[in-house]
Amino acid sequence: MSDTLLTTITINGIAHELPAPTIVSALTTLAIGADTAHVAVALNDVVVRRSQWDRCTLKHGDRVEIITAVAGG
Amino acid sequence: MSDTLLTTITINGIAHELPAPTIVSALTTLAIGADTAHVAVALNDVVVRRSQWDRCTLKHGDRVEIITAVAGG
Amino acid sequence: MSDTLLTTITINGIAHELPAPTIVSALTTLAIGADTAHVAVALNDVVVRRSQWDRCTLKHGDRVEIITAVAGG
Amino acid sequence: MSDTLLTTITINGIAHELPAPTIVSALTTLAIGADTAHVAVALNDVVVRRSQWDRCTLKHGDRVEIITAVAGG
Amino acid sequence: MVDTGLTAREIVDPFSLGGVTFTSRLLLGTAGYPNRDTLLASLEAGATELVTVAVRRITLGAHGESLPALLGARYRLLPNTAGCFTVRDAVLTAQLAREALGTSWLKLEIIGDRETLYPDVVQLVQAAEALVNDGFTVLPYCTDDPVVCQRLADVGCAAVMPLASLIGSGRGVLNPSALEQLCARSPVPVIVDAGIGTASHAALAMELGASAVLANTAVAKANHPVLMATALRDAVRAGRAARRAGRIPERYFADASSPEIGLIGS
Amino acid sequence: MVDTGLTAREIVDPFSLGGVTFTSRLLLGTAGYPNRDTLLASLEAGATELVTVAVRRITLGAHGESLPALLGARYRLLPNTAGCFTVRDAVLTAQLAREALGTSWLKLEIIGDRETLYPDVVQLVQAAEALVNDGFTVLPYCTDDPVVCQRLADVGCAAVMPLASLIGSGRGVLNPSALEQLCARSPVPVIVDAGIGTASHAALAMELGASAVLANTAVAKANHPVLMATALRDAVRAGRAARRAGRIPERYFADASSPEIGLIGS
Amino acid sequence: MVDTGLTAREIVDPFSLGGVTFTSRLLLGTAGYPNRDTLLASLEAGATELVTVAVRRITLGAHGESLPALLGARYRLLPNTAGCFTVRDAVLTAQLAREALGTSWLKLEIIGDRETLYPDVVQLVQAAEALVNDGFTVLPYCTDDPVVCQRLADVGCAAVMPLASLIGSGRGVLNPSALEQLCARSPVPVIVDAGIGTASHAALAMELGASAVLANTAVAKANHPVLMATALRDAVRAGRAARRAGRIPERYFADASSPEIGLIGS
Amino acid sequence: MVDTGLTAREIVDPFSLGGVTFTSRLLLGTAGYPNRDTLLASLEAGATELVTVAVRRITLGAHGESLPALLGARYRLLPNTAGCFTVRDAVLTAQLAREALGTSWLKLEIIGDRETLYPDVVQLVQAAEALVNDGFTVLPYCTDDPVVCQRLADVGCAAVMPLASLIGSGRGVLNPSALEQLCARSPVPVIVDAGIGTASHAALAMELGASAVLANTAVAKANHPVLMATALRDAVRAGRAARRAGRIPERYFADASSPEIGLIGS
Repeated sequence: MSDTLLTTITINGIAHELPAPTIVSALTTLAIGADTAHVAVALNDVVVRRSQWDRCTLKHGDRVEIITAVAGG
Repeated sequence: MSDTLLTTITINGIAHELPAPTIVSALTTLAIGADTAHVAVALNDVVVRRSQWDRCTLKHGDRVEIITAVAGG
Repeated sequence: MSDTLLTTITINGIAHELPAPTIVSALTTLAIGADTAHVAVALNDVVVRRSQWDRCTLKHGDRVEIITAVAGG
Repeated sequence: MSDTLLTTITINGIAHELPAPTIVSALTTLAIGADTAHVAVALNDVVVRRSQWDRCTLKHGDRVEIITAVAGG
Repeated sequence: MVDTGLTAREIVDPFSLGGVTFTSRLLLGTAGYPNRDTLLASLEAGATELVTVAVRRITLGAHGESLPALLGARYRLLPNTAGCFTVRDAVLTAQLAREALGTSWLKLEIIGDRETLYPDVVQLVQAAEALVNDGFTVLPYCTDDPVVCQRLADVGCAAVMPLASLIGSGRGVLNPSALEQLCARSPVPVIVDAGIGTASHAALAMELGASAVLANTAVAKANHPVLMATALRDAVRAGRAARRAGRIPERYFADASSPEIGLIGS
Repeated sequence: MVDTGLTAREIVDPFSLGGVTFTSRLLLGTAGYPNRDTLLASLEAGATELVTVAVRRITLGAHGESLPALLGARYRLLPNTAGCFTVRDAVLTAQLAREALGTSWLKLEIIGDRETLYPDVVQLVQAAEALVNDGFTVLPYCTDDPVVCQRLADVGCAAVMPLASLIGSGRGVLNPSALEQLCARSPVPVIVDAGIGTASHAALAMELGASAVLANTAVAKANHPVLMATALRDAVRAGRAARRAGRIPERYFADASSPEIGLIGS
Repeated sequence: MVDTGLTAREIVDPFSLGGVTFTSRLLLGTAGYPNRDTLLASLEAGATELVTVAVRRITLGAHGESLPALLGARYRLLPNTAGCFTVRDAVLTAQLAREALGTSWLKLEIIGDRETLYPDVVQLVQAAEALVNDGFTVLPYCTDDPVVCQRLADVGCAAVMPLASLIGSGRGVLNPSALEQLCARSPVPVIVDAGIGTASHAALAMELGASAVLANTAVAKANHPVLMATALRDAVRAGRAARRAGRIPERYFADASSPEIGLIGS
Repeated sequence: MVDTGLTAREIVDPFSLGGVTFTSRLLLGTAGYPNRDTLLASLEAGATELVTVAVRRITLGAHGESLPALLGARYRLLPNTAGCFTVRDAVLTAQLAREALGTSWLKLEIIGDRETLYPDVVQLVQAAEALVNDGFTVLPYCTDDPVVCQRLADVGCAAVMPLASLIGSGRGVLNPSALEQLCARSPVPVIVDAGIGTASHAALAMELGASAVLANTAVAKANHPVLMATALRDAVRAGRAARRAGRIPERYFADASSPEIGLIGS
């Protein structure tokens, strides 16, 4: 029983197997809290507003980009 | 009787009234022979090959451009 | 009688006839007091220190240059 | 007897001991014929014309420069 | 009344961009500094008010104070789309930046060539238009081509940011004539973006009519970044003041400054 | 310890000339201003400490405050021998200036050509030597010829003052390479003297290694002299700071400032 | 074997363009000459093989020998689309030129700005692609933007024709660095098109790597057009030969050519 | 009569120097070639008539054909005083050269600085005067200082030979403005002597008004000396012809060459 069904999603270019993933669990995978400032997320090339992160469930093959601002010119 | 119906066409930007005009008669209007070398004609922004000049009749409002090569840089 | 003998000297390029001239009287000719600051004098291309002005008598044909500092680049 | 008296002269910066030297023998020291074209000689910083070479005897300490033209810019 | 000094208006020479008024005409990038302290000291020394940042994937276990947290309270942030080669990537990067930083300001870059890092001006115009329509204040990194710059202004960019020379090259304004003509005719501010290497470059750009200058490598990679930041700060002010002061024309023969009469012995 | 800011020594960058230490590296001429008030305001705005004056025959009925009285309390005066064409005239002018102004400092000019106002370097070396021997602190207006400048230093000049371009021409440094090599090798300070027209010229001169810059026409004949004086003040500081900061080398290919990794979609 | 002279291959240095081999690398325009005789003598003196003509409405009662008749037997004609501001006008003009002159070669111009006569590169790429697909050999007048030039090559242009400076300005190559980099990387020949004013400009363009140079105003409006045509002919040859000869590198210190040993008195 | 071609006088443009008329305006040095064959082929390719040689101590066992023998029948020889640092050495070297080569022509060099190989102009004027009085035709290697050049002319030099940039540097004319003014005012021919690196440099020197150009390292050290010799030959002709042809003035806005009327759709 207790077999959890895993979903494959790509976070910042690397495949991860997560159970019932959401944006928040994708963030957790990178050890980032959902309340971390200055972070943004795109799901399959579309920005997901922070207010939608916890309710946005991920499907097999989804591509998630999690970004922040770094030094730049 | 003998009243000729005139058609208004624009040749090189100037309106002319011609009876049953063709490309050839448009050329004649500018005193250019149909056998003059290095001349080309566009009718309503489409080039008319020289071989079609005599059979190409013009309609009211047609715009004819008759060009040649001049000194240029 | 009382005829004063005049001596011709050149002050800043212009000939003047002065009686018993000294540097001081040359200065006076240009309405300059002997105590005017920032003025210097050359007699026949040699600088005359201010302390010598009153005792320095001029001879016929002497050339006196009286200068000051002006705006310059 | 046959002891020859040697004279020290400097040819192109190098001291040589020569018996009864002339310009011609200085040239010979450098294996240069007196008829070699495009050569000139200075003795103690004065040019010696070619016509004087054979009659110009050298004294102890004389400095002889023998030059020619080489590639230059 | 004679000219006896600088009026208040002459001293204060603010610069309006995207509806915001800036005192400083020096923008600074934040990349490549030897360390965070030097970065902060350089931004401070440069007296800048607007600094660029890039948008990149967050890395696992990112910790410590983030750059936006460090800078955001003090400087207006201008995220860029550096590294984007397509309209799509640039637009997504811009939207992510807006979401992450809460600013709709954007330095839009679409690179067309990896070697020269020249912009791809065809895509640039498309992306600029899309982003303006999406509410962004767009500052595009572009060339000194006046027709492209006019198009960028036409689609609503807040400024144009032509390169002076290649990014990071430090060669200064390679085509002063083109830059001068561009500035004279641009309907939006011209901010010289790439290639500034030293103070005289920045001063020249301003004299040619630029509204502001952006530098990064020139400061970050100087032997002494903080001192170079002060140099660029002063150079931008100097160039701007010289522009406003109305310089003397170039002459081809000499003209004595000291008076030509009253010489001794004359 | 990391580089976190400017130390006291970096901010204060004094310049020693003729045994005197100056804070300012901008010398200003005093000729050709629209009026006295503008002159005074410009000198003030330029933050100069050393100003040039000429020596001329006094005129009948000269009245009002004299220039030396006006300036002497505030600025060190540097009389020149402008207009002299011979060693003799220059030496006498120098001696008169010393007598009138109580200073042995001298900007030595011997003009060799009325049209270009180029110095006559052969006479210049002779006059410089004579005046140094007579106790003067000699600053000769010269060319960028390193051999002539070495000779001037050898005879004891306190500095050399090469022209950047023709006097009053405002064309800037026409031969930066020569100036740079001169500065690199001169045993005495190099003060760029003629041809400065605008801020970027002054900044460039300093970046090339000049110790100071002298300007006159650039300020006096600008549309707004006071503002141009501030521009040159800042430009000299900027160029000097850039020189000391150690600028990045020129590169012939681009070098991204923003990081090249972590791009989205990569 | 030592280098003892020029081999046949070194003397003959043909240039391939659009599948045709040319001996001359100087293209000449035909506009603006004082009279027809001077035009003909100049083309002859310039040793050109490819000359540009414009396409214009024929005028009433046009008589005398037409320009194509005059030149066509001797020179390959390259009609231009000068004066066109849109893709549509340029394409129609090109098609008319092909019909009138029996050539599919085209110097494609789409002007984006009346004052600078800069090309509109966005439309240019579109028109170039359409005309290549329609069978034309397209030589586009463009900027020195390497990304635009790469696009033009990608859509099938036979060459790119960047401006050196503004059309008719005679200011030469304003951005030699950009031109050099463009030439180094262009997959198609680079023909420098606008702004050539005199011989050294043409020589420099060739040294930087251009395959050919086009001039018009420089010749037509010179005081002596025929002599200027010979000057440009020789300059193009000189610059090309210098490029192929492999010039010495620039050095920043002197290097004696005459031998440093064997000096007298040493 | 219309301008229909080049008259005989336009084609033949001889150059008079020291009472001798030359057809070629390119002087070549003979030092540093990879081998004798290349030297000869390069002089031939350059179409020169006047070549420089140095004077050095003869070496023991010097054999083979001497350089003067090799060149003297074909070219006029111009011995130099390269390597001399004093008037005395230069005068003696000159006298030895005259004795060895039977020519009173002399390229006078007095070096003032080993690193830059700049001339010592003070000694140069002295040596020139002495040598003119001794019957020499003196061509002094000098700077672009117009006052020094005037003095050299005044003492009887047949020409002046200012450096364009440092000897062997290949950097071209670093101060075109100074060279142009010098040429405009020099009473004797100006032959640009040092620093020519490639064709465009030579063309520019001629356009600025030089009567001739001397090159050595540019040819001898090129990858392909013979080809570079042809390049300089053509460049000198091109620059001279352009000068005589009267170039168009520089314009700051564009000027269409093709007619602006008669456009289709207008």
